[in-house]
Amino acid sequence: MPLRLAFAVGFLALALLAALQPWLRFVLTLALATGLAVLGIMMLLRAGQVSFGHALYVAVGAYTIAFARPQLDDVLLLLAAAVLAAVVAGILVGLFVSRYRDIFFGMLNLAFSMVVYSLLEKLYWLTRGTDGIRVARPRLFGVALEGARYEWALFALALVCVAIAAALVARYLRAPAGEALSALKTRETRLEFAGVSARRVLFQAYVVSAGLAGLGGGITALATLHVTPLLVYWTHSGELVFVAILGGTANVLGPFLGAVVFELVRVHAAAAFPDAWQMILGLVLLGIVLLAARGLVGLLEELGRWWGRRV
Amino acid sequence: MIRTTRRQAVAVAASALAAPWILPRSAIGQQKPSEIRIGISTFLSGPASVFGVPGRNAADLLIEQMNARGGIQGVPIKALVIDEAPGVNFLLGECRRLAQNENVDVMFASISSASCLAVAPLAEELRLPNIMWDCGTQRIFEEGKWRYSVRTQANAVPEIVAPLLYLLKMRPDVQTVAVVNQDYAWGRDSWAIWKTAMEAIKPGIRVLAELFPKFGATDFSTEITRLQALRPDVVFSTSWGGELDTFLRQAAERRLFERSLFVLPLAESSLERVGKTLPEGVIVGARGDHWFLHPIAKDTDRLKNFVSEYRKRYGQYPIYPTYHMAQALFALEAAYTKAIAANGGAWPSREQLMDTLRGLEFEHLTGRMKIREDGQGLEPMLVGVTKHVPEYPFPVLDQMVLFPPELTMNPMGTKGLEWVKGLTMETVAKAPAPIPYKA
Amino acid sequence: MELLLLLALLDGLAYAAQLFMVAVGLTLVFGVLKILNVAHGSLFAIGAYSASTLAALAGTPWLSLLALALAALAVGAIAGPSIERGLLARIYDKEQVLQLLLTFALFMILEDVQKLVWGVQPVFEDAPVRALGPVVVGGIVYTAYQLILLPGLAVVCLLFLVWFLRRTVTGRMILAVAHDREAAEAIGIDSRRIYLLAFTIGAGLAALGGALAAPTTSLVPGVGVQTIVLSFAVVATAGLGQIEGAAATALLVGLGRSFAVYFAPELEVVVPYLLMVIVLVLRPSGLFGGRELRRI
Amino acid sequence: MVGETRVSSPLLEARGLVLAFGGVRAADGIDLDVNEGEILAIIGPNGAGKTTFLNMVTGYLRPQAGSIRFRGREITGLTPRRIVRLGIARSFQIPQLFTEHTVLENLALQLAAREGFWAPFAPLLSRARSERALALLERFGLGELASVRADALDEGARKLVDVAMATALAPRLLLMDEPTSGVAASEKHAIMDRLVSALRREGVTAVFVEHDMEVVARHADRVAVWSNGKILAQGPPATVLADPAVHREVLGVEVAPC
Repeated sequence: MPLRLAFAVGFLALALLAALQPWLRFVLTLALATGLAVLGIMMLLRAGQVSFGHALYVAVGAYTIAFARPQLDDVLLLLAAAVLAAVVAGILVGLFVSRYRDIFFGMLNLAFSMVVYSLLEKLYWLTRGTDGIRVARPRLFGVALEGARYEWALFALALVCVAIAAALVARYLRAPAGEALSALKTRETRLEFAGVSARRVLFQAYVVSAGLAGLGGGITALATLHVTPLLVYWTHSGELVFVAILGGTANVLGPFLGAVVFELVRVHAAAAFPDAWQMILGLVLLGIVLLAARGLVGLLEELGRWWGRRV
Repeated sequence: MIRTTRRQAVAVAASALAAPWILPRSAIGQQKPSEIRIGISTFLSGPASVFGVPGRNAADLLIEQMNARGGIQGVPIKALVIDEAPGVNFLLGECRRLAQNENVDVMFASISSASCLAVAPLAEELRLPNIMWDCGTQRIFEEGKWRYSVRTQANAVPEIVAPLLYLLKMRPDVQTVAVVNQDYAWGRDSWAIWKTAMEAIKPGIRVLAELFPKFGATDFSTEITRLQALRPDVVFSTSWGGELDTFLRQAAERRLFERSLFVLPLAESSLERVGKTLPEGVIVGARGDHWFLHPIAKDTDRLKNFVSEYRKRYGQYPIYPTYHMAQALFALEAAYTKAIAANGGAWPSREQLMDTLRGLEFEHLTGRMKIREDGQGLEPMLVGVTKHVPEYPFPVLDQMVLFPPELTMNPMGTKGLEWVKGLTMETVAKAPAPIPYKA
Repeated sequence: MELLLLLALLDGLAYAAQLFMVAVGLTLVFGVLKILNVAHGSLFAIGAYSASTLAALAGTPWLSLLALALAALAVGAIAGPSIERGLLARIYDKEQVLQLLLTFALFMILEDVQKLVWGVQPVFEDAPVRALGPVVVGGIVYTAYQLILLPGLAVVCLLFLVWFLRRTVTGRMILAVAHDREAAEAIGIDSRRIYLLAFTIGAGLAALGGALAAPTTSLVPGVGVQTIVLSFAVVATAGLGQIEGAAATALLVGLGRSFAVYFAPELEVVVPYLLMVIVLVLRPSGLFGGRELRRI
Repeated sequence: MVGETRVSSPLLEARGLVLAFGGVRAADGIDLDVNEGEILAIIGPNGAGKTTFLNMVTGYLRPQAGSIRFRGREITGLTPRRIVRLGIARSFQIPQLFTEHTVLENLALQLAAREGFWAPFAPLLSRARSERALALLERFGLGELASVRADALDEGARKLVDVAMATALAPRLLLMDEPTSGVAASEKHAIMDRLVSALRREGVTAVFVEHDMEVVARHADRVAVWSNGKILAQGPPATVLADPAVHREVLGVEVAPC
């Protein structure tokens, strides 16, 4: 199975990178967390729907950890709480937005995320506003880890989460309800005429995507140990869509490939051009859209084909 | 071929996996470095870059001047600047990069309070000396003990208490007040300090409106209409940057200044831009003991030279973030100098550097200040009232009062918001005499 | 109390006028090209910055008013065709998501371009506001610029667009393409030219919105970002490509916001989004949007 | 009560259906019965309201007046999803295929819609489902196209896949909107022969809109002629097609040599 091989090679490469460059451990952990959120975005993109507000669930996951931390002192329990909260939020919002398509879907998601953003800023007594909330470093399996050990543990945990999530989502996408996502994009009416609720198809994927984003947000909060409302600002949602397109929606490798490349480009652009890193990212996105619309995964496939022809 | 690569890879991976348990470079020994590398986090994009970029400019200028003098103790300085605008996640990654990849010796973080709150624990973890050069929240040293962080300027408590004392000294008859603050942590925090202190000193002042337009608002017409209808004696606003400029311009166009007295603790940074649109008689703060016409330091070569060089290069008068950057740099220089002297000429370890910074007294562009044992900087607060003079195309400050830290800053171990409840009219009476503007 | 209501109404109108000027171009572009142009906010910002620069050069306050219009025209005429021909035209056959992302990329690039050209210090040029002076209503001082000129121009703009789209041949061609591109092409309309035209008008309106807002506000990095999100909400609430809908929605949002400031300040920020959700619950295709049935 | 259980009761009863779009009356009092087991052809000029009738029966359009009963049950105003579950499937005049899927997947999705659709981790193309989908395709002579993406098909093949998808839902009543338009004339009859014999074998009632009078004459048990939103005539093909009024209305417009 070439996809499994690609994941294995990718994991090895990431571990090596994290080992050689200690600072990348953190950056790559965040990239994997972003990848999880983007995996959810990618499911919705298959249905032709762009959520311009999915950072909402990243923030729900992250803030759940910040709020639950005083009561819970275990990484896994906290992550479970983050996913649960995001799923609940996803169900509530999803019941509403799954009725809508295209711009309405995108903008309603944006609206919900912006409302949450302003609430996080406004409910100052609860959330500390833009200052954000500190998260005390939790234990893992009852063990208190310090510094680099904690970073390694979290990095490994992120890899495990990615492996499980990617495997499950890959299977889901091959199941009828997963295949129906792109059917919803191409001929929603036909689905209805087959007796399938297109709304339920989208809703189900939406809740899964919210859960994935919550997991990503949870890992992010555990890595940064500080959460701020900026997590849910709309440009962050835009970034998630950006990464989804960058990686490509052809298979579940795309979101993670996209997220890692995005973070690395951003870090290096910021180091080289602190005044214009945003422009560099914009140019990368422009190039992808104009020249490689199927994203990095598409590029890889073409490269493979080219190689096959040469050999 | 393939076999060697794999073996190499395994070897690299194995050694790398072991790496975290090897002690960091700095703990091994302190040789005099070839350069002092400073990581600076500041806003290079977004609305807060109105402070971030002048801060960075000041760093460029001052480091160049310091290096021309031979750097700190003969070691040249190199700054690596990062943008804190994308948020905490990104910033923490960048700080790790600076610490672990660029091997910076000191971190200067940051402008936003969120950034400072997030970086402080990381500095502990990385054992990275961190000088908070501009962020204002008082919570940092009240709620945490940080071995590796100090702050080389005051904080929100004196920055708000001083203008309040100034107001009550100048206008003890104030009856009503309204607030227009940006809707984010600083806007809320600063109002909480003001309100609590005001109720303690002079109970009975009525708050007519608490307006918190959203952060980044571009229009305050509605708020201004409200204020015109309510006619408060005092309008208090800790807004800054483009939003403060807009608010002031719109207020001027709509003659709000004729009805209410404005108290603007951050307006020093807007004076040159808004120009004489801002009328006389507005109370303005400078977020510390600095201004380009500082009543005591204005004729010193150090300040005059800085102001003229800064203007020559960047076309503007320096505003408070440039002084804050200068304070951080001068503190670092003073700390290295003192630590090396105490060390018998040997280069100090990171911990020695931090120990020296605590309790350090140092000279900066406009005066002398001290860092307290908890890491909090103590500096006087300059507050004045605007006056139009022919020498400048924008208002200058008149009747300047330099509030000493003893009067406006809560003592170590107390919480600012609690401490201000103990302020009284006597505190107001203790304010030093105003110094009039002199050309 | 009546006075308070009147004041809230006036403030709401003035705000709605500004909002409409920004949202209407976005609506037009979306209606015709079916692209939600994220870079619309950047065009707004560039229009505003250019207008400030030009108005500062104008010398007299009255000339500076003219400078605003000129700046908008220039930005629209240059940016519109170059973006449409240079970028958008290359991906009309691709998925909508990609078109959206293309404009997002453009937005990121233009954000930094603004910073490189105009720097980070706030830019403020209020000569046009001062030229018109104040108006006093019920003892409250307003600026004529915001209370009269802006709403007036918004109404003129609305009427002009409605006339242009409904009564002129070109306008009807635009509407035809907006309604059904294939059918329009079948009757001989060159949709590529219509796209170019509509995008240029949209870009011009964005720049005009910026230029007219410029004298009332400080321009800082990120000013476009603030504007664009609100415009998104207006476009979606109004219904797809509905010019009158954009006007009505802008009015709703403007009044909603100012009443919030008067009577429930904490709600101010969420008002546009609450309105959007309420409208879309009641009318799933937006305030003025008709339900589209696909031919099967 | 007794009446409803009678064997001779029509499977589908439409009564007084009215629907107008902006002045055009696409349905102007349609009364039509479709009996269990019969195959009914609908003919008429373009714009006569044939597709509108199918759209109303399947719930895509809601009639402004009138009622539709299926197996004695009122179905007017139900959604397409509910109606298809009651046993009415349809094909489309403009093929409605999932263009990012292969032909086999298109069929498999229809099959899955009847059972096992929400099993989250069982693949769409399970062996059993693939075999059934392939068997259905073979019936339409489409076996070779199974792994072709739907957007790469030619018009005729698209049309047939569309019809195959409708039959995959195993309906009691199958509505087909011009099932063989676009299919090469040489294949038309062969395909209709196979399709109709399968329908008869399985006892499926069918209604199809058709322009080709030969096809109608050969396969329909009964013909209904549409004109301006009304039914002009109905009855056995031989009688109806011989009617001069029908000839003028339908053949005169449609088939006359230019």
